[in-house]
Amino acid sequence: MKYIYYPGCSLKSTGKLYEESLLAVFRALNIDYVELNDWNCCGATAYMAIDEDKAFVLAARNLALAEEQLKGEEEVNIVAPCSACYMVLLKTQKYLKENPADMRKVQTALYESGLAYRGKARIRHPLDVFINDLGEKEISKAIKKPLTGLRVVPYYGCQTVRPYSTFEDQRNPVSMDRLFKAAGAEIVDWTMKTRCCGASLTGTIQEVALPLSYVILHEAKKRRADVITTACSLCQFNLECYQTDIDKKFKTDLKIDVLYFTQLLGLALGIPPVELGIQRLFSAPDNVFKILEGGDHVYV
Amino acid sequence: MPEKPKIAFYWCASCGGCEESVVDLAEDILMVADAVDIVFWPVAMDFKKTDVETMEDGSILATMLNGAIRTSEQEEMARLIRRKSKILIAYGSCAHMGGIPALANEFERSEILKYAYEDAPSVINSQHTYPEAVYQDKSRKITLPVFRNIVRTLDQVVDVDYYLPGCPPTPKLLKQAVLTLLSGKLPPKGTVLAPDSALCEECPRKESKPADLSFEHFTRPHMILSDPEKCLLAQGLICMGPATRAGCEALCINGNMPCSGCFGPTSRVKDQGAKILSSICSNIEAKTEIAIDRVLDEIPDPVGTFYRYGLAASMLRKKIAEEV
Amino acid sequence: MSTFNGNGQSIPKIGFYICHCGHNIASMVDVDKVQKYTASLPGVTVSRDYKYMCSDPGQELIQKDIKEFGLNRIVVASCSPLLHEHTFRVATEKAGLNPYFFHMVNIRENVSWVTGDKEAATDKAIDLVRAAIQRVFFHKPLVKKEVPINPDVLILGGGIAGIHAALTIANAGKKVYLVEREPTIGGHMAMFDKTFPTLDCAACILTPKMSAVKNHPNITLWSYSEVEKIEGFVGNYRATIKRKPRYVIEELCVGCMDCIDACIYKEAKYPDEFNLGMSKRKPIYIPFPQATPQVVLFDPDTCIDFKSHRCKKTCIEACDRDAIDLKQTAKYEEINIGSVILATGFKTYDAKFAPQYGYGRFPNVFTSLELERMVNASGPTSGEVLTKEGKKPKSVGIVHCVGSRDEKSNKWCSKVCCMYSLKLAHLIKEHTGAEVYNFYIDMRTPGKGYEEFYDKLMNEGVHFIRGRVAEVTDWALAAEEENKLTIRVEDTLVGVVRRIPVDMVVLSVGLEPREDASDVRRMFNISCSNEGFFLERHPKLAPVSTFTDGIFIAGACQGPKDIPDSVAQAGAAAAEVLSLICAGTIELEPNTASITEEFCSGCKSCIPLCPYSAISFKEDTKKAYINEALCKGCGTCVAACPSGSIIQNLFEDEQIFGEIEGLLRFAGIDLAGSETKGKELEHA
Amino acid sequence: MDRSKLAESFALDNTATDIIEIKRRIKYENELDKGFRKKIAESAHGEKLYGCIQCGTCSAACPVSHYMDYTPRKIIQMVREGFKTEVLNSSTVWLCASCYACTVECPKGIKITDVMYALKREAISGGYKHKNFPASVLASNFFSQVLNNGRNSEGPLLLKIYLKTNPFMLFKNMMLGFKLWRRGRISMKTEHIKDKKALKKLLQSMDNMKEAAVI
Amino acid sequence: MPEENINKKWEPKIIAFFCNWCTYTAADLAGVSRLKYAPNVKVIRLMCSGRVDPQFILQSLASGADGVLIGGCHPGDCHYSEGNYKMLRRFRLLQRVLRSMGVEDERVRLEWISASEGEKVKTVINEMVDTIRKLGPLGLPGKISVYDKDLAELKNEIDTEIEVDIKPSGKEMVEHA
Repeated sequence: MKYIYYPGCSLKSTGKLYEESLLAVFRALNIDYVELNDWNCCGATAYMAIDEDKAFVLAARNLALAEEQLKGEEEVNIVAPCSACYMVLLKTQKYLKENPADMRKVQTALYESGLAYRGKARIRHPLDVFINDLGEKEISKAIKKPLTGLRVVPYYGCQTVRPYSTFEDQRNPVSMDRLFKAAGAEIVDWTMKTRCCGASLTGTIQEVALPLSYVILHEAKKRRADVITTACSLCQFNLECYQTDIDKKFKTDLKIDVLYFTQLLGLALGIPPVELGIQRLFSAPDNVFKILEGGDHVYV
Repeated sequence: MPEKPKIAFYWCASCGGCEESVVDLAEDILMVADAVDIVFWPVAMDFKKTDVETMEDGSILATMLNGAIRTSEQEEMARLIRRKSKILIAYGSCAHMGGIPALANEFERSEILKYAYEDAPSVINSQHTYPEAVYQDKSRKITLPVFRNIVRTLDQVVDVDYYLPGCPPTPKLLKQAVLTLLSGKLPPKGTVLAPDSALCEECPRKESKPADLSFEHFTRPHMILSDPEKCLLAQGLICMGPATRAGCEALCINGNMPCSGCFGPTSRVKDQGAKILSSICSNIEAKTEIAIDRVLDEIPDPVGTFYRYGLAASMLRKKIAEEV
Repeated sequence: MSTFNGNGQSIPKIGFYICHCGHNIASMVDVDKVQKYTASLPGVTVSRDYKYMCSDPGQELIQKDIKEFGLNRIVVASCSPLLHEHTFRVATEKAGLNPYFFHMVNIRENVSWVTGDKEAATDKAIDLVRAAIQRVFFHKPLVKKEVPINPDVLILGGGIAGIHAALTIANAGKKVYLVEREPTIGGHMAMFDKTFPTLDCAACILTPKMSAVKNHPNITLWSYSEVEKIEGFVGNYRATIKRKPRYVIEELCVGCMDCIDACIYKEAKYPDEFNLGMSKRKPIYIPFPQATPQVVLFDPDTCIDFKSHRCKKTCIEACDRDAIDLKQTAKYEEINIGSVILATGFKTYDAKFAPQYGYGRFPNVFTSLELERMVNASGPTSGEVLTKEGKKPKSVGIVHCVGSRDEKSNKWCSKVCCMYSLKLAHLIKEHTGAEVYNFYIDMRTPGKGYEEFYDKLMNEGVHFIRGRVAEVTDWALAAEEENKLTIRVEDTLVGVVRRIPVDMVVLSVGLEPREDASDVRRMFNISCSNEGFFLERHPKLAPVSTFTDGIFIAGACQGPKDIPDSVAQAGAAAAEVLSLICAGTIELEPNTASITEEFCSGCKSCIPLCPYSAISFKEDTKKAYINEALCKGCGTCVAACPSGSIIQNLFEDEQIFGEIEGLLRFAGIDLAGSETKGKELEHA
Repeated sequence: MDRSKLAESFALDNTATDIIEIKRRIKYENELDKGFRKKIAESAHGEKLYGCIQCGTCSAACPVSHYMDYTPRKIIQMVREGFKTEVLNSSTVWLCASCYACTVECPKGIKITDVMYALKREAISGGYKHKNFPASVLASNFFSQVLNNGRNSEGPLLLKIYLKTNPFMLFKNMMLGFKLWRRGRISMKTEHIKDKKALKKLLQSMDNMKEAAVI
Repeated sequence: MPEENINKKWEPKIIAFFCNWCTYTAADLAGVSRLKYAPNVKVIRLMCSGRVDPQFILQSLASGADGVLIGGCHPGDCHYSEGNYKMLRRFRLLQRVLRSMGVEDERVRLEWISASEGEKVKTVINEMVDTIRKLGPLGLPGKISVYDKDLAELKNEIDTEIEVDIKPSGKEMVEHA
């Protein structure tokens, strides 16, 4: 089966390391993928606040493009790694399915610009693909450097599972737990799995957003976690890049590694750190390297 | 010497088999010929329409008219004969229920003409020539009868007194009918002159039908070597016997073929096809839609199977099409 | 066009009556127009409208007209026939006309209540009335069918409802079979310590009733048993009961428990079901001290002998009555009964499905049922309220509405949780002196003495915070929250979000239908409401009856209920059963099918269709035959008879065809030979 | 962790009580907008918000409700009752981070996040501006960028927003930006899709349909 | 005449056959709950969906209904244990027959609606009325009468109705002896 890879805007900029690591992992696990031709922004959360119809048609354009690109295939699976993209595409699909009148509008508009949307595409999160299509058994077979002894706290963030996710419990997701258990890590259970990190508020109202990230980092630290793994570029960005600001504000010294789950998985699969964009982190994930003996300290 | 009662035979859209069945009376035909005057029988004797027209209205005791009604000419003749006859008998399946010709009601007139004049494998018609309804040649005007868009039973065109069912009716039933007519003791108008129970009643294989029959599969006569003793339904063949009037003495069954329903339904049933469908389907084993459909796929042409003779007389009569 | 061939009957003289039903019909249907229209239809002799047709004057109107005008068909357009068909049939019969010449048109539930436009509603009513008029032409007089009622009763479920119903009926001198799935009767009530609002001890009021059941000469108690099969119809059911093996001969065991002491397991090792796994039992056990019957049982899954056959069987040695039989197998009992009461109870919501409350994740989150056991003196902690660490909690949060009033779990209010939460709050405070917080959405305390109980609790200093808890977490933001469970809730009355750290959380779980409610429902051929509780025949007027005659429901299997309500319903169900028994016979709808032998060809198509084996093939005549006593009148064989030789009373082909025709247009009916010309109606 | 640090960020905003304001706290019916709830319910997919039982789960589930002037629960009630001005001027809608916690937890299935979106749209189109919250500016700029280019370019976007709203923030985040740039995680280049024409057409058709619907 | 009606204000006419125990009760529930739905569906109560004779469906269509709705208990829930399965099987084959006869699938619909699903009665009816409205009238009597027009024309041309003296029902014929 071939997956359509829908990067979304952030995987091309702040989340570049997410893209690099995800694709590296795909290759290592022999997952066949192809990038969506001429994709456009999914609309993220900001659209819904301006013009909903346009937001839906823009999201639907991507779905239509995917169906076009895999014409003739039985299934069209779109992998949307950015959790906002994932949620917006799911929301669009669900909404259009439930509102035939709007569906017709969107279909007409797409048709006029030479596209057809049939509602066939399935929107998938990489976690969904790893756990449900590949399975833990396959993953653990491919592990070259087991994460033995590494205390991982999986952090899913909001929109990976809320509110439309089809593959996870919305209150207590477990796919990442299962994934890293398969990779040999020690999973730290906590109740912050889906608590908001502050999201886009960090860019606008920092005094509200920073405490949110802080609580998450603090709880992870309290639970003696070595690394937080995330599945969302905004989460990773907030938790990692604002750590200095948080330390300053709350007078702490958190120093906790925040990796994309694909980066950590990549390391376990034996992929060289450079290919996983580890060098793009603000500080080297020392805890992780310490435990994965023999790991190089690649840091720019 | 009193005049012998007058009898007539006529045919419309039919194959001729019904005419043949009259001759099948064998020596009994002499008895009939003795008792009556046959005043009109185009197949056997030379009569003209004008001969009938000159007759006095109601002067014929009974006319046995076979064949369905498709053209304006047939309508005209049916009316003419109706006027001249005291009793009009729809003779045979076609007059009774439309018969085989009525299967054309599954198609539009235009489709039929196109097939006959253009698409049939034996036809070459590059000029797309069709029969012309009216031909004007200097002074002469020749017209063809109008080919209607629907095939009708006789009683959909004129009032019918009795029905003699069958494709064709059996000599025994014909003889009984003639004797009844001559006796003057007439049954109520509209009676079908055959027993009013289903064929199973007189089927020689009745005993062999199990009481708990349910269908897992259907098959067709050419696909199996059927057991000549056993109920055909029990062998998965679609036999219309349970929904078809008795009276033929199970001719087809005796020939190891399932009943195809030519005697039509009993008096209590309005739509023969619907009833046999109801009966057979109710006893299908499957419970899920998919499984049911799989079994039903084994009946490739349900209309042709359940309405082989009865389409024109059925509740829907004709395929619904945009063009009317 | 249909022909009315008379069948030797008189020419129809139809009386038509349309009911206003106060404003229920008249406000949406132009009653006058329908009445006038109907008067113009051929065959209609009288057409009238009246405020309430079902009232005595309404019925008398019909009776007077029957006598005065010699009416021989009656059509009433009013509510659903499921409601008043019987009433009008009786009225018709009283006037000397066969009741089956009556037909009812539903213009309330099917028209006025569901249509928003008066003109459309009136048109629809006219169509339905016309159909009925055309239908009654073909009605025939029928003979009522009566069957005797077997006075024996089967009661399913030995909770408080089943126990109460059993005792009531048995005290009236009727035979009762009480079947309970668990090894003991008592149900949920046996698990409680105190009952609200009186705080009297549950065991003290329940145990005497349990032993009364055991000792009653009219009650056969089969515990640890299930109904395997039931067939038949009202007054004449036949049930097969499976008695699961206890591996102990019930008649011999006296409940001395010597065998339990003698078991080679010196320590109890396996989770005890009755205490919800909070204590341990041995492979041979008795559920609780007052269990009824007092008979031990084996758990074959944990007993060594069942697993390896290598046990020393000290239990058998210990029993001086030779009551242990490890080779026992299930026993089947067949009984004939006339009626059934289902009192199968409820189950509590599984709090694991609300992961935000941490049940199963945090050891100190308990369900209310667990707490009921905990505060019970004979429970796992001997009545002490303790955290998993064995300490008395200093603060306890009680979270209401877990698995209730929530679209994602159960939409309904479970009715009893507010009150039992108050009770638990009181008991916790009494046992521990802890600060107790109740988190509620709305306090629902309607009931005798309930509001007073709430008042009492408030005065006891229990905290009441109006707000639904969003989550129970273990992460701390403040020092007092460290190592505690923090409840995050909006105090909606203040409008502020609060974080409240507690030592123990109690989840007030809601009431749900049992997992197998839908199997039971199928077996007994009754319906369930959307949420899965058994559906009563009428929510107000027939709350313990079902759509299947002779099957009654009582207690929480019909919907969440507290003890007084369950007992009241059990009494009501018992009264219904006794009324059925005392009547001796019951009248059945004469809607059975019959085969006209003359027409039947003996094709046997109908025989396998009958679910009640009512159709048989008569070898002498070679025709099929319907045993009317067995026929329940579904009409499947009628629809399937390929030669049209089966008719169903009240639903004859002609009647249905008449109704179809009438709905679409008045086709006209050949009245005794004289043809009425068909006319297209243009009311539209 | 010592508590004082947290208290700083999590305490209720007490500053307002410093100045005792004398304020009218009564609402007259003629001050309410009776059509408001219908408008919002339609715009937010479904009329489930009428079914709110005011249980407060949304507020308690919300990670930022303690900063809001009205908790989400209050907002729902105020929408239902037509407190249009208060709702559209409140900080609540702008503080919503779209984490959907409320939507998932709501026992009545109210899509509270969608209600917040509907209110944002309503506030923007009605010209209600909350000067403390540049979220509306972010949304508008983001939107116009995507409409034109089909993609979002984080660098230029942030630059624009900070300039428009709070140049001080720009200065503050300079260091962060520089760090990101050094690691190739941000660029000042504007991203766009290849087929901008088709995109324009697509959006045009959508507009046309909307106009048609209005006519 | 039918065409005139169509032009004027055509409203779908739908006949429904509801089983007494589930769907009819559900329709009552819809009433009690005051759910408003389209008035185009008129219900005929039968004891069981197994009683629905395919003839009823054909007759309804032939007499002028634009659609037929059959409501029964959910599979496994039939009050008479399996009547609904029997209907389901007939329905599957009848639909094939109807398809060959030019009747769209959507015109005849089988739905399982349990006693508690009042809401479903409303949705199903509204949906069906909508679908049929889109399909337009079936108008079978009208279509047949169009065919019969040419019959009438011919009749006027060539003959006038004659009275034939037929004396049925066993009475002796006097004319010949």
